[in-house]
Amino acid sequence: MDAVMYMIRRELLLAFRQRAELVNALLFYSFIVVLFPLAIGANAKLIATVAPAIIWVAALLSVLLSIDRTFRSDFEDGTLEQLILSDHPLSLLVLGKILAHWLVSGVPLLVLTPLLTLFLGLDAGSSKVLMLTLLLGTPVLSAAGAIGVALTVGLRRGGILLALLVLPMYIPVLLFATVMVAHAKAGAPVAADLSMLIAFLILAITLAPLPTAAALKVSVS
Amino acid sequence: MLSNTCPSLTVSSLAAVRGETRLFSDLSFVLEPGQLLFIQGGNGCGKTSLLYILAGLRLAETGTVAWGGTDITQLGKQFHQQLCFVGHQNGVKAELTVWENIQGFQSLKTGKAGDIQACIDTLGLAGYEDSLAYQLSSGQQRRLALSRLLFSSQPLWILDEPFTSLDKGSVRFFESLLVAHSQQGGMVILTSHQALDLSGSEAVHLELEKAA
Amino acid sequence: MFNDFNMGKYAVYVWSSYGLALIVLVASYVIPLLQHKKQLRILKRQRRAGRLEQ
Amino acid sequence: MKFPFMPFLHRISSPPRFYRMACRWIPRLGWTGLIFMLVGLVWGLGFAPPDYQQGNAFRIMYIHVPSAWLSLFIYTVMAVSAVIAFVWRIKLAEVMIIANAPIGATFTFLALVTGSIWGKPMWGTYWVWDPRLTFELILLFQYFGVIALYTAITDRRVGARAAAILAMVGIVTVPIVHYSVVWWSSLHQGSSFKTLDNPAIAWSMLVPLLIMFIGTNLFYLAVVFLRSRNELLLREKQTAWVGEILDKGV
Repeated sequence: MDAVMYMIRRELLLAFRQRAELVNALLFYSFIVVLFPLAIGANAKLIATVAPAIIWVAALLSVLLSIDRTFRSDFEDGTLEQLILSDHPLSLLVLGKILAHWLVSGVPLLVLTPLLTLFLGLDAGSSKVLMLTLLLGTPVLSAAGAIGVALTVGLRRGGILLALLVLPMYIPVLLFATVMVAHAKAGAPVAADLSMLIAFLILAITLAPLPTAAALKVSVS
Repeated sequence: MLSNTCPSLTVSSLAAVRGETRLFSDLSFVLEPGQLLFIQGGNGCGKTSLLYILAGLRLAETGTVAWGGTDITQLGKQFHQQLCFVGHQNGVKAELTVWENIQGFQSLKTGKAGDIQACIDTLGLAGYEDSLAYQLSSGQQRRLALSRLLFSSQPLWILDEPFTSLDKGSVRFFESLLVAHSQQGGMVILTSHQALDLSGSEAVHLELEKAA
Repeated sequence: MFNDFNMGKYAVYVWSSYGLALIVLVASYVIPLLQHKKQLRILKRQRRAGRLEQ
Repeated sequence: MKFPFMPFLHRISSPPRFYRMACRWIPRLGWTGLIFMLVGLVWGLGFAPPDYQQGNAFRIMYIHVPSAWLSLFIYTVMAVSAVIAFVWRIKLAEVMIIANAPIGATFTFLALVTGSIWGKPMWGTYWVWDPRLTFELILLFQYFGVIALYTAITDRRVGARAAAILAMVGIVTVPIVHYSVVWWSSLHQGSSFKTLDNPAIAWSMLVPLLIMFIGTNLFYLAVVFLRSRNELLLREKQTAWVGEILDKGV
């Protein structure tokens, strides 16, 4: 547990020192959200209908953008070798990094979202459900993204490859989250979707650190 | 003093391949406690690869590295707990202060309980405690990376070009640190382009030939 | 019960599926086969030039 | 880790032995596969009775169902090779990951395309965002991911290890695709034959399908041998056995 706490503390400190990056990620997120209404035009009803989808796609892309940095800087300055050779299991350190990434990029995103749903004209009920799906879903995005980053961190131009590897893993989360919002709006039961999202969350947090750790070892070699 | 007694490191018929080139093959040697292995060779002859394999960071094409008779790939974490590694890169976080960096080193590896302030003074970094690491000169950053050795209770040290960009005084200080470590029954493996004064330790030289 | 391969109103769908499958499957067999021939040729040349160490 | 079958695994996976075996089996598998496929097709397209609901459109099944089955089967083979490659570092297993990925992608592509051509007359649309179709599409992307990751890494052994991890992680998609028609209410029809005692479709339609199954599987094996032979040759080009083959032939 010490290892996890150490990583979280370190990552939070680093994020605080580079808060400009954090703001950039949030700006990126809001920009994508804003682009959709601009592209769709003045059709408030349509925008409100697709609002959950817009928010989710934007969240997905901004997580993809920010997760790359988390391991890449460690790889470039040689910290990754030290993490692998440390006394603690690498998968626990990785878990710490994933949780820290969520705290640093997922939580601010959650805080910003209610404001953005207002812009998109999403009704309050759907907005609440959407927030719930983001709360459950964004840690999954961080965890699954970590696997992809760990695989591509040694490559000089890993960015596009990262998207190719990670986006398929994101699709199920996206599907269940948006379906849940739609079900809630239609008054249909959401228990099945909700339990699916919770299952994803538990699986991602417990299992994703293992392949991530293995992939980091491969990438360092 | 070392917390663990140090077994021997046995390397048998090791071969490494990088991409399509064969770096070295059929490399065998035994390193006993108290010995210091000084690896030399030109650029691209596989020094760093060898260190990575010895540290268990990279897999050898063929051959084994055994620590106390057991293959290090099977020992895994148990082996890494016996190892202090300083690579070509410093492993120093640029956005953390000197103090925070050293704290970080100590969190990752258990070692001798040590006073961070004393360590910073020894490194000649007094006054820089709260400077961010990227504000330091490259020699100072290297010293910061090598501060891992000051706390190390691990018997095996593997160092890749430890003395790059260090001034004469610092080189002498770390040379004596390596000699002292080997005299206490520890084991040191290092590469360097410079000639080093390692008198007082049992130094073994290994010259890697550039593959044809 | 021979039906003359007459697919009736579905002819377009059925035959386009099989036409596509034929092209794709032939390609997936022939491409690696040609690659193998080419590789052997290149490797033989390299070997004659002594560029493949033993 | 040591298991009783390890000596067997090592013996079968000796590169020169495998290479020679591949050279012998490629034409045999290729030709028998072709014959089975021809028989299955002529039977299925020319002699099987039309479906009472779907008319002649159901005949797309004879390529669609084997492709879909192979898309899952090949991924499983790839993931099993990945486990073997990762745990025991057997070269041939690494080669198998890379040899399986393109042919797996090919059959996944065929399953998707023939499926959507079939969908047009049956459902009135080429594509629906139905769970089975969506996850089959994800499977295609996963194959692409494995190929792309392997080609992006210059060192073949490191690349194979990375691809192995990705292939292992992606195996979750296989059961999802397989059970998607059971778990979700779906437009996609259920399995064509669940048990041989009680097939969902008539025997006269089923027999040509079985023949096509055998044919496409033999064809798949031939292609895997072709591809692994190429990869092996490139990886081992500096060894004595490749030199021998270059000088004297197989």
